[in-house]
Amino acid sequence: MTRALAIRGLDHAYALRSVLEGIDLDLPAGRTVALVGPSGCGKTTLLHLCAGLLTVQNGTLANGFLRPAVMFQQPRLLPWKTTRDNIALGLKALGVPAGERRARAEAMARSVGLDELALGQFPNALSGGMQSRAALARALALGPDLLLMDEPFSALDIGLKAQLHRLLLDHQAEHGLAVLMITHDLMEAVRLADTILVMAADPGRIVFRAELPVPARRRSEAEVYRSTAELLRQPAVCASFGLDLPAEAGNNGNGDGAAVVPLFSPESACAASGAPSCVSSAAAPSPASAACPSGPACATDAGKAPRKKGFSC
Amino acid sequence: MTRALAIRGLDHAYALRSVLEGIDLDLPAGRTVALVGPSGCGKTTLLHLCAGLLTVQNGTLANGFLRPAVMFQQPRLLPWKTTRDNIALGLKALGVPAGERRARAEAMARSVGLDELALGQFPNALSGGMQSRAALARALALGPDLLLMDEPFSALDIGLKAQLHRLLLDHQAEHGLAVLMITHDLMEAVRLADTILVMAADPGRIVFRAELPVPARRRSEAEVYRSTAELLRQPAVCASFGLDLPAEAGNNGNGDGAAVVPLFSPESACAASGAPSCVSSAAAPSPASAACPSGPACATDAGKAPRKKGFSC
Amino acid sequence: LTAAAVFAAALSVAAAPASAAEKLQKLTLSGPFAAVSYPLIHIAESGALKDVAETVEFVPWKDPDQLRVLAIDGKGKVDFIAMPSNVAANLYNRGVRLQLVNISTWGTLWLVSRDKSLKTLADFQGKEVLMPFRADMPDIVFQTLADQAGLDPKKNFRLRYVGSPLDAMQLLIARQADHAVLSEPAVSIALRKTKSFPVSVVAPDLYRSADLQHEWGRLLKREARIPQAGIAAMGQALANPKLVERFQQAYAASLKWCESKPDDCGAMVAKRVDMLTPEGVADSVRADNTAFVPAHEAKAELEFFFGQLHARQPALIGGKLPDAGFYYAPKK
Amino acid sequence: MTLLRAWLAGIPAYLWSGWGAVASLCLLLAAWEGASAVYGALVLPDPGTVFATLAGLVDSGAAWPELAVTARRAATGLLLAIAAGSTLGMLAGISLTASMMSRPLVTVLLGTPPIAWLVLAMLWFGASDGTPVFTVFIACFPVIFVGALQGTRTLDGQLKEMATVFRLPVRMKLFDLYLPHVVSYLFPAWITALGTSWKVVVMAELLSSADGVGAALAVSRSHLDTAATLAWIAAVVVTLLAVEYLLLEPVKRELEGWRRQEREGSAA
Amino acid sequence: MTLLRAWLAGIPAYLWSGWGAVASLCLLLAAWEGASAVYGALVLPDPGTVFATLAGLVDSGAAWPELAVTARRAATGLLLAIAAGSTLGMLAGISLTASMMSRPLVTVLLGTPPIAWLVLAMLWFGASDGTPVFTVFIACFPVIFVGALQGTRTLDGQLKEMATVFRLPVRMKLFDLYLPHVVSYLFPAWITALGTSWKVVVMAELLSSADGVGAALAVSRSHLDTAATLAWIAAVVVTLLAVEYLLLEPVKRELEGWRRQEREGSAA
Ligand SMILES: Nc1ncnc2c1ncn2[C@@H]1O[C@H](COP(=O)(O)OP(=O)(O)OP(=O)(O)O)[C@@H](O)[C@H]1O
Ligand SMILES: Nc1ncnc2c1ncn2[C@@H]1O[C@H](COP(=O)(O)OP(=O)(O)OP(=O)(O)O)[C@@H](O)[C@H]1O
Ligand SMILES: [Mg+2]
Ligand SMILES: [Mg+2]
Repeated sequence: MTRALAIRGLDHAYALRSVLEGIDLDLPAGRTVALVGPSGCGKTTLLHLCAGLLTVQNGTLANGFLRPAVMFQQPRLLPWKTTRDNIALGLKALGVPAGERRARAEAMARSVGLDELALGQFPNALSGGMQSRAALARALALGPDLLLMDEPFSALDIGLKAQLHRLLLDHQAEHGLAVLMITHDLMEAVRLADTILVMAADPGRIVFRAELPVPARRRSEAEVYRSTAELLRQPAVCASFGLDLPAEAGNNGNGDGAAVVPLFSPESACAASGAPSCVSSAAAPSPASAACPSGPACATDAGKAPRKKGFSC
Repeated sequence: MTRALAIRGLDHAYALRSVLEGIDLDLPAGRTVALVGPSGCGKTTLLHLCAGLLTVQNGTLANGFLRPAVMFQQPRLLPWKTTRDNIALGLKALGVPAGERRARAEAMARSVGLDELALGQFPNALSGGMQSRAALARALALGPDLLLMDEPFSALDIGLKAQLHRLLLDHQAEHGLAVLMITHDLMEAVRLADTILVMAADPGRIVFRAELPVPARRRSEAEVYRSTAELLRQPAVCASFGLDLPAEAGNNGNGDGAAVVPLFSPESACAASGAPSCVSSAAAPSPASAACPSGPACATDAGKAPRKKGFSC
Repeated sequence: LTAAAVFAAALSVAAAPASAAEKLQKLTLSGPFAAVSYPLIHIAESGALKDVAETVEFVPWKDPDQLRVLAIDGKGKVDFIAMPSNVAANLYNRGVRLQLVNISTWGTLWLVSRDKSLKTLADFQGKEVLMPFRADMPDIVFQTLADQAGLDPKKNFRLRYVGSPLDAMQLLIARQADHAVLSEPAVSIALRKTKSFPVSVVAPDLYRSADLQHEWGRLLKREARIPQAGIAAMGQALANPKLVERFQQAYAASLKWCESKPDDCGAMVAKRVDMLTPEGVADSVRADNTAFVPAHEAKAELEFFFGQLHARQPALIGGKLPDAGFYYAPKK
Repeated sequence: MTLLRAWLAGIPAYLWSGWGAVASLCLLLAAWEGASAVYGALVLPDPGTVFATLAGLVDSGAAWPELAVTARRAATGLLLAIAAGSTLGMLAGISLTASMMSRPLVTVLLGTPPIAWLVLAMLWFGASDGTPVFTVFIACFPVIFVGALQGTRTLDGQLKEMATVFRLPVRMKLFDLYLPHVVSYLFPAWITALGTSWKVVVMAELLSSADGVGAALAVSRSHLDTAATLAWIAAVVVTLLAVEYLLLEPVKRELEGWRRQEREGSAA
Repeated sequence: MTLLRAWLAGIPAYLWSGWGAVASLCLLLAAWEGASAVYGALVLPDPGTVFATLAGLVDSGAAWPELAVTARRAATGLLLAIAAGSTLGMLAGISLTASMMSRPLVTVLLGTPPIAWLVLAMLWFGASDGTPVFTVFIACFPVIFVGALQGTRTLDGQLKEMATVFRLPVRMKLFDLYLPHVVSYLFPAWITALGTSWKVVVMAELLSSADGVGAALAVSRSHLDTAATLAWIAAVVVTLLAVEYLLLEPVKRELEGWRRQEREGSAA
């Protein structure tokens, strides 16, 4: 089996309630897929299916990776183990000897910003962000080839977030690990992912699929802002998040619940960037700007032409 | 006692480790204070002190509010109660009769986007975002005069975030409630707060205090971006988050661990906006732009002059 | 049962004049489920003391704890209580106000065995013998006799203590043991049980091998009887010599009745006491060694008996020989 | 009402799941049969004989009154112990001082052989129901107390803080916060106490009562009637199984319903 | 080693907290003294006499051998029950089928009066230690089993999922995942079982043995020597208290250390 995750026509229902319908997803080694979508649309369910925690009811899921690691939405640390032992848990399960596992756990803890003191504490004495960093360290310490992460950075401040983004990208460059991550921060998705899947709710399905051809480590900030803005101008995306559609993008058509729209292919990205939305919004807040609160979508520099660097359009 | 929260010279230590030192804070009725700072700097500890969950060790804390409500960093729902009963918990404690409490809980649940189905489920069948919305609804349902919130919107998607921001502002306009909120999203802080307190770690202390004179409901998106950018150009703030200081702002001096700097007074805001940082960063990613990943700070439209609307500078 | 009824009626008529003076509200008799109690049950059943009390009641006691509760001073719950003589002495020495009025049971201890050929204590040398209750009277008697026969009870026998005669019986029947020291009516019930279908198919017959009373007489060179159990007066009976005299008469009569009509006695007792079977009681009445002897007449034998017990286990009689106040003597 | 309805709706699934229990009871009977074949009917009569004897006791009407008396005593003692043990245990769990003070007393209660109490009980209650009821109470109370104490101590501190912040009154703290958590500790204690209560009441009757199953047991034992002895014991055990599976288990399912959903959600 | 060091370091605080326990034991003694004044020495001798008798027994050397024998039996039965009950209970908690199958057997064990076993035990073990050990085992096993079962069932599903994902081997699942959680359910069960074991072993010896505290108790009881009876019972209870406070409680503190930090963090 090749090192890849392939999902075809996956459905899932809790009791009688259908939560996921017709999910298709491909994650080859070394790539990053970001899953975004409204709260309660089934992202975590999909991740748990990938992790093998839920039985596949319908459709196929082929996971060819050998060493997956999961970072859950909640830290899920063992309350009776110190942070150090929690981070080393996966290593212990692999049979790594105590000394080495301790050293590796501590190195990983340092790289997520946990100090010696925190390592000796029990999880309930850690702050929220420290707990989620411990959970991240526990997953990374395994040296996985597939990393499933559920909102890994949502409890972290901007400084740590940036640091951990770098850490993740370095890790990925070094070990070629595949990442499936859930996030609510579109810009984070654009910054880290090779493919962004936007889901809509009731039932959970993928309504938009964006490919980012430039490798994540070579994306500039400006391109990240612009791509995010572009993403937010997609009717399917705005509909999925219940945002008002930016006025000038309304004619893109095919409302909500639409079929998957391939985007961020060079052409469509260029086409979209031709419709500046920011100047107007800055002058007098338009519905679009009010509705896109994480905002950079509307803040892209309208005056600049799309450059050939980073994004290939 | 007047309806206000006043903190003077507050210290806190867990065992022998000092976590908070010399915190001063004032929160009058109807105002919003946002607390931002690096993970583990003591924000939650401060909030718990305000909520009366920790005993004050040193300094004074006077809380004149009558009906405080708290939304914790973790949802803390009772796992054996349905979402409906969880939301109604505070009302039940107030002695509201069953019928009314049910109706009020359901109304509040609807306004945070929880449907009938979710209301009948136990918390462990809710998604992460649904749980934190239930916790928010539980706090708001009380009709509090002081609302203490610990990263209330971090598990929510952009659409819901915008919707709940509106809800909070409406609520505040209607009931005049005071809000103390912790967030990692600087733009959210700038959007919702009247005062932003930036904390630094080891020990937790307030290193920067920004006042936003324009009422939150009248702030335009553009102003929010600009103010956020300005905030991120403050050396104290960048130091606190461990970000590299934007090159051109380095001369503002007084490094990290500095005394409280009054800012966002009309003058300083204007002064700061005179140093454009974005053009350079867009052209060739500067250290600053790479280090300020939630980015709009660097994305403010450099070409535009500060306008007199919204922000009073 | 007609005979019993007639006899009872005759008794009560004969005794009628005595009761004219003062009649008690209630007279309470108490005793264990053993031969000493049969006459008490008969008294209660037949109304033999109707002339002295409105109601006569028999209350059984099953274990030392119940006995202690019954014996508490000042409560006056029981008037006549049947018990082993050493227990009476023990209670007396511990300050309970009671007096021994008579001895009626003169030994009901047997060595029961699966082996017909064993006849004396000495024959049981080297054998495992079940002994219900450690350090209780049967144990001490056994040890005394063994000593007297020149045997060391610890070395020459393998004594296996069990919790109760019932356990001993059960082990005998289940062929887990071959010999046991038992007392009536346990002996009779066990024999009955093993002779009757289906049990006898499994276990061979048991035999009354050695009569410990007989051994007592033989080895200690005295009469072949042990002053084992009798009646003590308590509470309101203590201050009422007339009542005691009347009771002594009735008890003697009832004892005689039981001895003369074992089957009727068995039926009567079994009716009151579920745990005993009519045949078992009848057998035990036939086998046991009863004689009504007022306490003051048995004093010498009792003191010898107590002396033997005291020598080995002072606690059995409360640490010392009871003084003369222990023995009831009718005032002439 | 809703509880009742939910209870009724749950019956089919419940009965189905009962087959496992029935199967293992059958295994037990088979083992018994085997043992009786080895040791002979005198030591251990086979189940057939025993249940025939039991049926005879039931038919003759001898069984019901005794069972009723014993059940009344066991139930009274057990309910008293549950009420007192759960309440005091939870109170002790909330207050550290109370817990320090009460623990050794509970140990004393737990470790003192019943004969130490029996005399006092007989003095206080005489031949009435009091003695066995008291004995049951003394035997069951500490079991439940310890469970309630531990359950209260282990409630998640985060939820306690939440309750403080939302100013739950004492009543709500007890019923909405502590009890649903403590119940999961109380259930094993209740199951233990239920079994103990029957066992203890039978032993107490055996020693001190004129009626009840224990007294009947004493009689059949003294007759060396092993079949009847075992029939009475079987009656006790069957009643106990009935009480547990018809009463305690459905209550447990109802009260722990929220855990079930958790289970179904995760297929791990 | 670290465990031992932590244990030693905890002693002063531990002893200090023991004053509450001592105080309540003193209250108990006072109550006993009062009751003895009311009922008289035959029913209830006063504590002074009883402890003097106990001191006499200890001085004369009569107490130690009996206590040692009884302790050996109680400890053997208890350890067997703890080992078997904890293991089987946890296994049953992991597998739903095993739990369905085992529960009724446990109920049968719990509810069967000891006299039903006594005959079998005497057959199997004769007059050896086996009978009391078996009786203790039968009495304690279900208590621990039920606790372990419930503890295993209540482990947070989220942590179970985590363990699955991190592919914890069975050994680690047992010791790192289940046991630390189950321990909080096992502790009340262990405390109950510890008390029960002493009580039961004494009762079993009372009924069937030639030595041990129970046998000594039987002797003093048949001699109506209440002071000696209570002295033996006091010896048992004091030993039990010592075992609980010197052994079980420190272990508990050590194993539940992580809960303490939680407590200190919240002043609510
Ligand atoms: N164990 C469960 N039993 C029943 N329904 C469940 C269960 N878990 C989740 N659900 C339902 O499935 C839906 C999707 O849940 P999921 O956790 O996958 O959402 P999500 O996309 O991760 O949302 P969020 O961003 O808020 O975490 C929700 O409506 C939730 O109520
Ligand atoms: N109960 C506790 N016992 C000991 N130390 C604690 C306890 N709770 C928190 N701390 C420590 O106090 C510091 C501040 O924690 P706090 O939870 O207040 O951080 P925070 O600012 O809320 O961080 P985050 O943004 O990650 O939630 C942390 O270093 C943490 O380790
Ligand atoms: Mg989720
Ligand atoms: Mg926090």
